[in-house]
Amino acid sequence: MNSVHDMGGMHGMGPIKYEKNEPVFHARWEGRVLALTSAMGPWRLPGSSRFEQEQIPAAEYLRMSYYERWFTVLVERMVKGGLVTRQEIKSGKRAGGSPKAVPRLTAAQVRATPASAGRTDRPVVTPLFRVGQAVRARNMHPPGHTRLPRYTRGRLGTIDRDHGVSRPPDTSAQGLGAKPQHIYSVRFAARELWGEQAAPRDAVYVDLWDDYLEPA
Amino acid sequence: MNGVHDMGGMHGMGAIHYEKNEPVFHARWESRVFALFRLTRAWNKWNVDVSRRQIESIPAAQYLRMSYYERWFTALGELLVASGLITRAELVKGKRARGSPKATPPITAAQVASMPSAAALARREAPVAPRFQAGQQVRARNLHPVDHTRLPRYARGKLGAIHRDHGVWAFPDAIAHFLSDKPQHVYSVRFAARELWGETASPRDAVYLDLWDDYLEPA
Amino acid sequence: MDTTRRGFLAATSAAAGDHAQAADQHHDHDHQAVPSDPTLRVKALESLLVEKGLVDRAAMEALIDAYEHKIGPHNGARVVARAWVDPGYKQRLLADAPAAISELGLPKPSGLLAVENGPRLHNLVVCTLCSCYPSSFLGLPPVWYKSAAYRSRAVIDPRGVLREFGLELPEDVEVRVWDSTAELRYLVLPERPAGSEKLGEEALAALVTRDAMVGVAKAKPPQAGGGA
Amino acid sequence: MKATRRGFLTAAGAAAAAQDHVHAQGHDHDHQAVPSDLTLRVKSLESLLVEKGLVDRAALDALVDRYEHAVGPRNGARVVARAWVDAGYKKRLLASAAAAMEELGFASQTGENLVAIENGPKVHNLVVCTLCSCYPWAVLGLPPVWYKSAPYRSRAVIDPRGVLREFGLELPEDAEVRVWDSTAELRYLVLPERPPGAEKLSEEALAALVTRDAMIGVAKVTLPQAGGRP
Repeated sequence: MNSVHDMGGMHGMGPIKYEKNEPVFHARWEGRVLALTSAMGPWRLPGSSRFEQEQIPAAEYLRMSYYERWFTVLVERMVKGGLVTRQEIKSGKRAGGSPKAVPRLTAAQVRATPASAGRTDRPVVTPLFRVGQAVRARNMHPPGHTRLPRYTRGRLGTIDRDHGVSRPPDTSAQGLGAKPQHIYSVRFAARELWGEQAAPRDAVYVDLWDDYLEPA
Repeated sequence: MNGVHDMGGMHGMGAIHYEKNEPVFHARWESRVFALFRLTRAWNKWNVDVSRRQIESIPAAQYLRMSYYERWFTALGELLVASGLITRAELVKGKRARGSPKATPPITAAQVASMPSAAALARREAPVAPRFQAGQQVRARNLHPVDHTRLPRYARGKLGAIHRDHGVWAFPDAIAHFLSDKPQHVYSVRFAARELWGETASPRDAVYLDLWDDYLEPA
Repeated sequence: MDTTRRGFLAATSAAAGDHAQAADQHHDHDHQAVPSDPTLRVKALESLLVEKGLVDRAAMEALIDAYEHKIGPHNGARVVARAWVDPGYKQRLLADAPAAISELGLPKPSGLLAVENGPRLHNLVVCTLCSCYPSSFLGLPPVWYKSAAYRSRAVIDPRGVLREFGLELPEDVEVRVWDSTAELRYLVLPERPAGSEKLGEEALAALVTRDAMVGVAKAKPPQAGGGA
Repeated sequence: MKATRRGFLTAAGAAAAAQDHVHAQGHDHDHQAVPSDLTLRVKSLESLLVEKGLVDRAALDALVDRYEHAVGPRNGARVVARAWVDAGYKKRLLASAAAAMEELGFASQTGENLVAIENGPKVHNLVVCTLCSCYPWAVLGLPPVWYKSAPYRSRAVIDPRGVLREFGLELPEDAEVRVWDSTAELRYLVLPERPPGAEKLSEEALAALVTRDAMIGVAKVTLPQAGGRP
């Protein structure tokens, strides 16, 4: 979706504020939000965290801090998944008579060496493009979740490397992301993206799936 | 400037709230801001593109949160201070600094009806030759100026056709900085919806944009 | 999209308590911002500028009065009605709108264009970059015209926007969106409604709404007068 | 729009406040959102989920502890230092960062999705995520606030040289800047250049020079002032 989360190339966002000796968390609640989100992971909450975040109204999205967005979306997904009710969120108390579950993530599991998130399903798919080939990012504007940033759409690039096969996370009903496909680093010259005032040697590399590309 | 003001094609902005029997102003302060904005412009300390630039420079989250006249009000304060008509201290206090001179307003109630419009102020009679003809294929240039421009992001790099020539006008990217007018032709350019938005757009629809010579290149 | 969004807002409102309040306010802000505070701040600025002799209070009153009571869609409606009954006038309006408008004794706007709807053609006006509108002719724009929702969607999904306004256009109608990014302003000349053949010019003008001249509606059908 | 380097690195907050209070208001939220309110709301949510048996409080503590103390840029720094002293390892790292990580005993959560990209005298790499804030957690820990902020996400792709200048890094015209916008599931680790004068340092001492910023690409690795002086 074309929303404010898609920030590449926006002006007017102010200076970058660098904080010396920045702590991992700026307040205790930030760490708790992160941990709660991870601990709820095994419950398989509905929806995608990213797409839910993108749907936060634009002014709110920009106003909120990073973990505030996480918190908002966590609540939303838990309610959707029926794990808690809005009434319970409001009161902070389990509804009388409702069952008590057993946590799916334990401290022991956390302390154990984190398992490699290795992908087990590695279907063999023929790539549509090869390294060095000129491609054009498709000019599409899906209202759902996509990983094709606006600033690349319609732009010419070259396949820099092939990362293998995975499934794009698009949520739109255009058949995008329905099937596993190759994902590539695509190199876009800065001048192709931003016009003549950009540095002639610079480039931006974006990871794009087959479905996002067409032959140039 | 690629700011949030450049909204064409954004998703997620919510439903359009239609108000039945909407009043011209929703509060008295809105009408006062409107009138102050119009009347202070008569000091010729800024033009419409300078004030637009000021509004566009409101930080994104604020811009989206603010109502229309709140943006005007914010920009007005900054313009008044930047132009030296008032000082920051006066703006904060709402009181004229002691000993500062008192001016005579350039526009009286009797003159209100004959104030020139923004369009009248931007029109130029300079004999500039057009670079394009009606019917000609053009491409909107892929420009990303960090400052004020009237070329929306969604049209950049896209193919269109000159629909008609509107004559010669001052160039906003220049006058927003009090630079020379850089007068040039403005055209209505037709862009097919599919060119702008891809295959899912209607095959018949089109968007017409008024674009200056400097925004266009031959296709 | 739209229903999702509403669902989102509704859902968050219960879920996140005052967060949602903020979200709702965001949309309400479009027309009612921080009530008491701007009142005071604007008042302070006004007295400062008057005190410094930078603006004349009577001029302010005159300007506000003009936009509240004199300039408004009725001007446009007169022009449209005349174009419906007088083909010569319509031709002149489409060729040179400011001249045609001043023919009716109305103040001559500069840089105004009239675009004509037809059975297979529908025009819609927006300003994506700010909120440009033919104010000197139709009066000040409504809040929805200036809202992020309208400005963002009118160019990318004009048919969806029109549907929200209750206007479902057949597939074979061409939609032309006019994004008025320069100093030119646009007036949509709506189609004369069926069944209005016998109406006089004044009665016709009563059928022409602001929304029809922006292109989010068609002219009202005759005798719709409230009941139908 | 332009922030002076000094103001940027030292007193960003104060400078912004002085320059334009509207700006300051808009951006302070980046790291200080409605503190008291969220503290309460998060606390209340946590006790609810614990009470319902959906999460285990000890697991929460363990998770927080991991990101505060176990995972962090020093993991990445060890990888970089090894690549500097061992050409064969560097080759393996650039070919398959995941396998190279495992060699050093890191079972990476990001796993095979990690890609190492090498800086050189004429090539500088910079990592950003314009769509969200994707970051190689497994090697670098959690991203700093500025990495997640709108100013960085918006400008890194369109004005990388300006961004680098703000971080105190002025690149020559003839250098090539490569920005990696990690919008998919791949994560990027910049392999910075080994600083000149570091030839005699041990692997451990080298690792101590490698900063998080250098591995994101907003800084180079430099010798500490004292050691650098002949």
